[in-house]
Amino acid sequence: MTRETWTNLAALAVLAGVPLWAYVADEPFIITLATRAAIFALAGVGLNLALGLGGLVSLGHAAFFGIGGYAMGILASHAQAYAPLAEWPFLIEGTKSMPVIWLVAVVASALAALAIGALSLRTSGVYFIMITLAFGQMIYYFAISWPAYGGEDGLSIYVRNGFPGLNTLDPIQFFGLCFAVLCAVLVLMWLVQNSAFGLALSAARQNETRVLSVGMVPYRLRLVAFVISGAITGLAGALFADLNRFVSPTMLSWQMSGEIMIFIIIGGVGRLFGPVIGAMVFILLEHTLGGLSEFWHVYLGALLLGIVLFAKGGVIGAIAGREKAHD
Amino acid sequence: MTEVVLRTERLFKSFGALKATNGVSLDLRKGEIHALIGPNGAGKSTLIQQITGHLASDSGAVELMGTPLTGLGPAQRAQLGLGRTFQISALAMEHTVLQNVVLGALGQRGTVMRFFAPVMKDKSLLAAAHEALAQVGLSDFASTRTADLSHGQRRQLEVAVALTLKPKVFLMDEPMAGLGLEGAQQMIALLTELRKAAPILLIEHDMDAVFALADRISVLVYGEIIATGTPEEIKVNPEIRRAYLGDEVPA
Amino acid sequence: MFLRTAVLAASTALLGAMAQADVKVGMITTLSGGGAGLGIDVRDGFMLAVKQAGRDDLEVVIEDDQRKPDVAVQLADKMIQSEKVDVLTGIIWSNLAMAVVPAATAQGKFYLSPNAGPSPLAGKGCHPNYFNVAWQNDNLHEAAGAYANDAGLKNSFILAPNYPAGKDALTGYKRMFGGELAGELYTKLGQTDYAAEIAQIRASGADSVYFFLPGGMGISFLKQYAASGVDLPLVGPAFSFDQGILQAVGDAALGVKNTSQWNKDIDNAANAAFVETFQAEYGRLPSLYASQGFDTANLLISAMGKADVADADAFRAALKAAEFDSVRGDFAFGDNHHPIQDIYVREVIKEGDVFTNKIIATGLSDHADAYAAECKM
Amino acid sequence: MTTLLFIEQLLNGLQFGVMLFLMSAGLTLVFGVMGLINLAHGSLYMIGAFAAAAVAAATGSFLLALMASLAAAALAGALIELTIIRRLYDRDHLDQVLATFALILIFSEGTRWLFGSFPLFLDVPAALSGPVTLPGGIQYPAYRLTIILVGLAVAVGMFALINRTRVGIRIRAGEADREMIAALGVDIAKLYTFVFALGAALAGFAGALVGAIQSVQVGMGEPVLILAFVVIVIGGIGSIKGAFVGALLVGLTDTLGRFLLPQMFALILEPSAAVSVGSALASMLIYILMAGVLIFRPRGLYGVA
Repeated sequence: MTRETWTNLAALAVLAGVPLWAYVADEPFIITLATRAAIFALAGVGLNLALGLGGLVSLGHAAFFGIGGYAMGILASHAQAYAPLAEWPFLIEGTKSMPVIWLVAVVASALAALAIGALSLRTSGVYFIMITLAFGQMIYYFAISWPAYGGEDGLSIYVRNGFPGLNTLDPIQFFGLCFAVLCAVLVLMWLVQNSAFGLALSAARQNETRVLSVGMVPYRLRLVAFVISGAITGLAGALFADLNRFVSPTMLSWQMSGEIMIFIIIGGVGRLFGPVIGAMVFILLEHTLGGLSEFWHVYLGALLLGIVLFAKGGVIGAIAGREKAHD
Repeated sequence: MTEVVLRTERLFKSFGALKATNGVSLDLRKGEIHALIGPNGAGKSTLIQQITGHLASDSGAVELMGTPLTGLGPAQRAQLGLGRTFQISALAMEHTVLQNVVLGALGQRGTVMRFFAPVMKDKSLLAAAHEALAQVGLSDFASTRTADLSHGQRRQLEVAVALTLKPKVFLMDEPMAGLGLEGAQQMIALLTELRKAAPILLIEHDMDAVFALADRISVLVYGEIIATGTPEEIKVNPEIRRAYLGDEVPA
Repeated sequence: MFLRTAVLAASTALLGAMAQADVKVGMITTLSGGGAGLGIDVRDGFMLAVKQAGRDDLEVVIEDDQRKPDVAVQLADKMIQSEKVDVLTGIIWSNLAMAVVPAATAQGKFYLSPNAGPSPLAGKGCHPNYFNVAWQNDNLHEAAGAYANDAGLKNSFILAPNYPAGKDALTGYKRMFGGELAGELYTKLGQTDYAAEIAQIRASGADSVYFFLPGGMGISFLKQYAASGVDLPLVGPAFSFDQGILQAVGDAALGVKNTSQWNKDIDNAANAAFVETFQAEYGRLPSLYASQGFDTANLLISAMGKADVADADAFRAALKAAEFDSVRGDFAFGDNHHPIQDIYVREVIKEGDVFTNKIIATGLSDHADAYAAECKM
Repeated sequence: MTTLLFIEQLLNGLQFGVMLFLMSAGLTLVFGVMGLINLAHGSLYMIGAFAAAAVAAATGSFLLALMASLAAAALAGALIELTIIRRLYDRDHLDQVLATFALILIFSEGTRWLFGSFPLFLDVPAALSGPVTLPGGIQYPAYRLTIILVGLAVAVGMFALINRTRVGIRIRAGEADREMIAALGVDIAKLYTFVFALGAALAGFAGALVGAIQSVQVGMGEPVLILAFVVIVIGGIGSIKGAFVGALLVGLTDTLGRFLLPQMFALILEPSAAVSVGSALASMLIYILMAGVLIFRPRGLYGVA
């Protein structure tokens, strides 16, 4: 096993171990923090497919995070109020069941990613960054000014949604659920990285002409990657909304997009576990620096700047060294 | 008359006032190496790009085995059998040599949207890839990172990737450029073999190689073909000697 | 050596505290990023009252929500689960309150709102453990509507940002205003240029303008309105004329009428002492938000004097009684635990170099909110 | 709706557009010459506004305040270029985005640390404080009219600088080929610092001009930054001309959209729904415009293919 593999396993062990310890020590808030880290990690894993493997610097992934959140908020609020979403052309009821909500969140954010990606991927480089940012803003303003689902106030769900066989209100059980989802998605991403699609996508990042000349269409590869990426980030959004029992346009803001990107850069771009380690470090920083000073963003900014300028590989790069070629 | 595999029919392309391609018609026949020569700026690269679909032609047509390619993008043309190597290496530098070749094999098979099966464990892809590597003599470097290859090896790898596509036509843009004498000899030997698999449209500045390899030569000057013929015919054509070849022609 | 002494002192304090019924308060408020000024004022007002009370059985934990609802929710979880607080308070924004309050009260904690008063929490979503010490969101706007009637205004142009609080605001104004509407506009949240809106106001033939544009939006609007040459009388709620931002508006605000449940010139002993001690402590004039923070703390302290927080019913009754000297003068809770209070009309004046407000009339007396009837409690 | 009101709204759109141009000119110039995407451009706008407010408060002179805004933003620009930004030219866009995002965090909280959490006061000079009457009887704020004129003058100045001066030739050469101008013996590092400081100064200047009619507060730069992105994406990144056309398009679209959409919906919907739908759509309108432009011209109106 390589050092990177060891690092990855250690990260998973810490992420799972801390809440278990907190459970024994009766520190439920630590469990909540770990859950937050796991969910942020999931959002980052989603973005990392587009960003790390595909080289698509999307500054609008908060859109998918928020759409996933709203999928949960809208479905659950209708179920809470016993009011169907739609009665025509056929009856659509709200639901408090997580599996159904997840499915809707994934489909909705995938569709949004398809629309945004289809347009944005006509461009590349810096255009792509700015366009994804602008589309994110468009959805943000829509959510703020559309009154049906709370506008800026957002939507509150009073009881966390249910999962068959689990008591999701119990912090440790809900953490377990999020952790399991994260692990499942990590396995999935590992498979995708090593699949035909992964090979072609990463080749398209390195050399577009090469991919074209072997008869593949980079646009199509990227669009598929963008859609999968958006769908995973959307799933994370649904979980995040359930963690807070609340969703609001803040989840759609461009600062959120920036934060998801920060998880990846802290951990290491293009590494399978980059976002996992990045999200853990971010949560840790937020709670240690945040306690030290009102102006903790200054320190966060300085730290981020240091990583970008001097430690490009992030935490994993520092521990495991340069990425070795896959085989 | 031997079978024509690739044909261009009165291709035009202008950039502003500059006529980069000015009514070019040429054909490539089964089993031959057809060299395209001409001074810098004659429009060779533009022509290649029009054939591969990277540039849209203003008018004219390209046909592969009688099928018109008009309106198709580079990826579709590659799928139909245009195998191309590049003047400046176009390889996925972070990937291994083997991964680059597998990518070609994957393109040939046309099943890129597979998300779960590990591609580097696919037996038929690996077989095709290793065969191509063996053909160009890179078998020993299969697990080397492409960025760590020498210049000449990258050229060979380009050819190997093109081979995995099982193309109907090779379009080679200066495969000898930057190779030493020994490397050039190896490449000449390789191309001599390759023409059996598919005819080659060769753009090359190395006149020794051109005259050693080509069955026919076309001379492109200012976007127009001023002559096409066997190496012997081209060698003795006084107009070409004057216009272009000068003293470079071996006696 | 120093460290050991500190630990010793702390543990003695802990022992001492444990002997009594300790009240632990969790304050979640905005201390960094945009809007931090409001949270800082609420915190300072609150802590001034705590300091003046000098009780060692009252402990306050303060955390910064960064104006992010998800952070506020996390902090509430932390305070309830780890800090084991009895009472939560501090939230400035309605959207954050909507995210935190229902879950906190459902877990049996008391929540005292020092600023936000979204309508669901006053109506159908009211809760016995939720007390609003500031106002229901519509209150100041209702008072503005009532004042417009008193001032003989017949045709108002009204505008607010396109978000729930903005809609509540205009609804509140319209509820009381008896005249016609020359126009009704919703602007983009965070918008800073109002040239297009002002042009429409000019063309509308209105005789007055009512606007709700909190924070920087209000500053921008006032400055641009003053420069436009439109001289219709302006009315707004206190939020755009608060001590903290008036200095940034400058002359453009002079003479503008605004509605508020508090002002520094309200004539009672508690208020006079508050204004004086706040200035002495922090070196600036107290704002509306500081007064609300101050009242919130005093309400809590008054209840601590009468009941043990462990006895939720008794403590709730003690809070409901609201027997403390409010800096607003008379203060009482309605059945939905929202204030019944006077709301004044103020005018912006200049005192020396400092822009501030002066009360010129009472907009509504002993006013309760419109949602109380929907509250089943 | 009267013609006068419509003309006044056109002027408003023009003024907004001119303001956006000041903001996007620097952004697009920096991208065109150095290939750098700078999210912290909005922070330079904020720095200009804060410097102007501080100097105006100390001296009472608006002219000095404007000069201070130029100087402070240019200085801050040159400082971060020398210490941080120049390390980013050879990096990919991802690094640039993250590093300049980090700069936003530092600048925003740093400014709040220095100046506190409350907005600062900056007023228009007394001479320009009232309205003027234009031909046709339109009453229009003198200060806004001045912004339009100043902005147009800056635009003309920028064109002259780029097309008529030695520095401009170097800038254009730098856009075309970095190695070439190094070969010409131009000190490329100095040129880059100059261009970055110039862009920063323009942003700071815009911040001061706008700060006088808006609110000078922490975080004022980011909404404008995103609008400036929309502008240069529409105009074509790197093109000053594109930035100018894009800025006017965005300014007019946004202003007229806010004004006309609710009225248009009022024809088909009941009033409160019309206001609500119209306002929601108006806030998204420029993004729709951008998407529309990109469908037909993925590199913007004046972008290089």
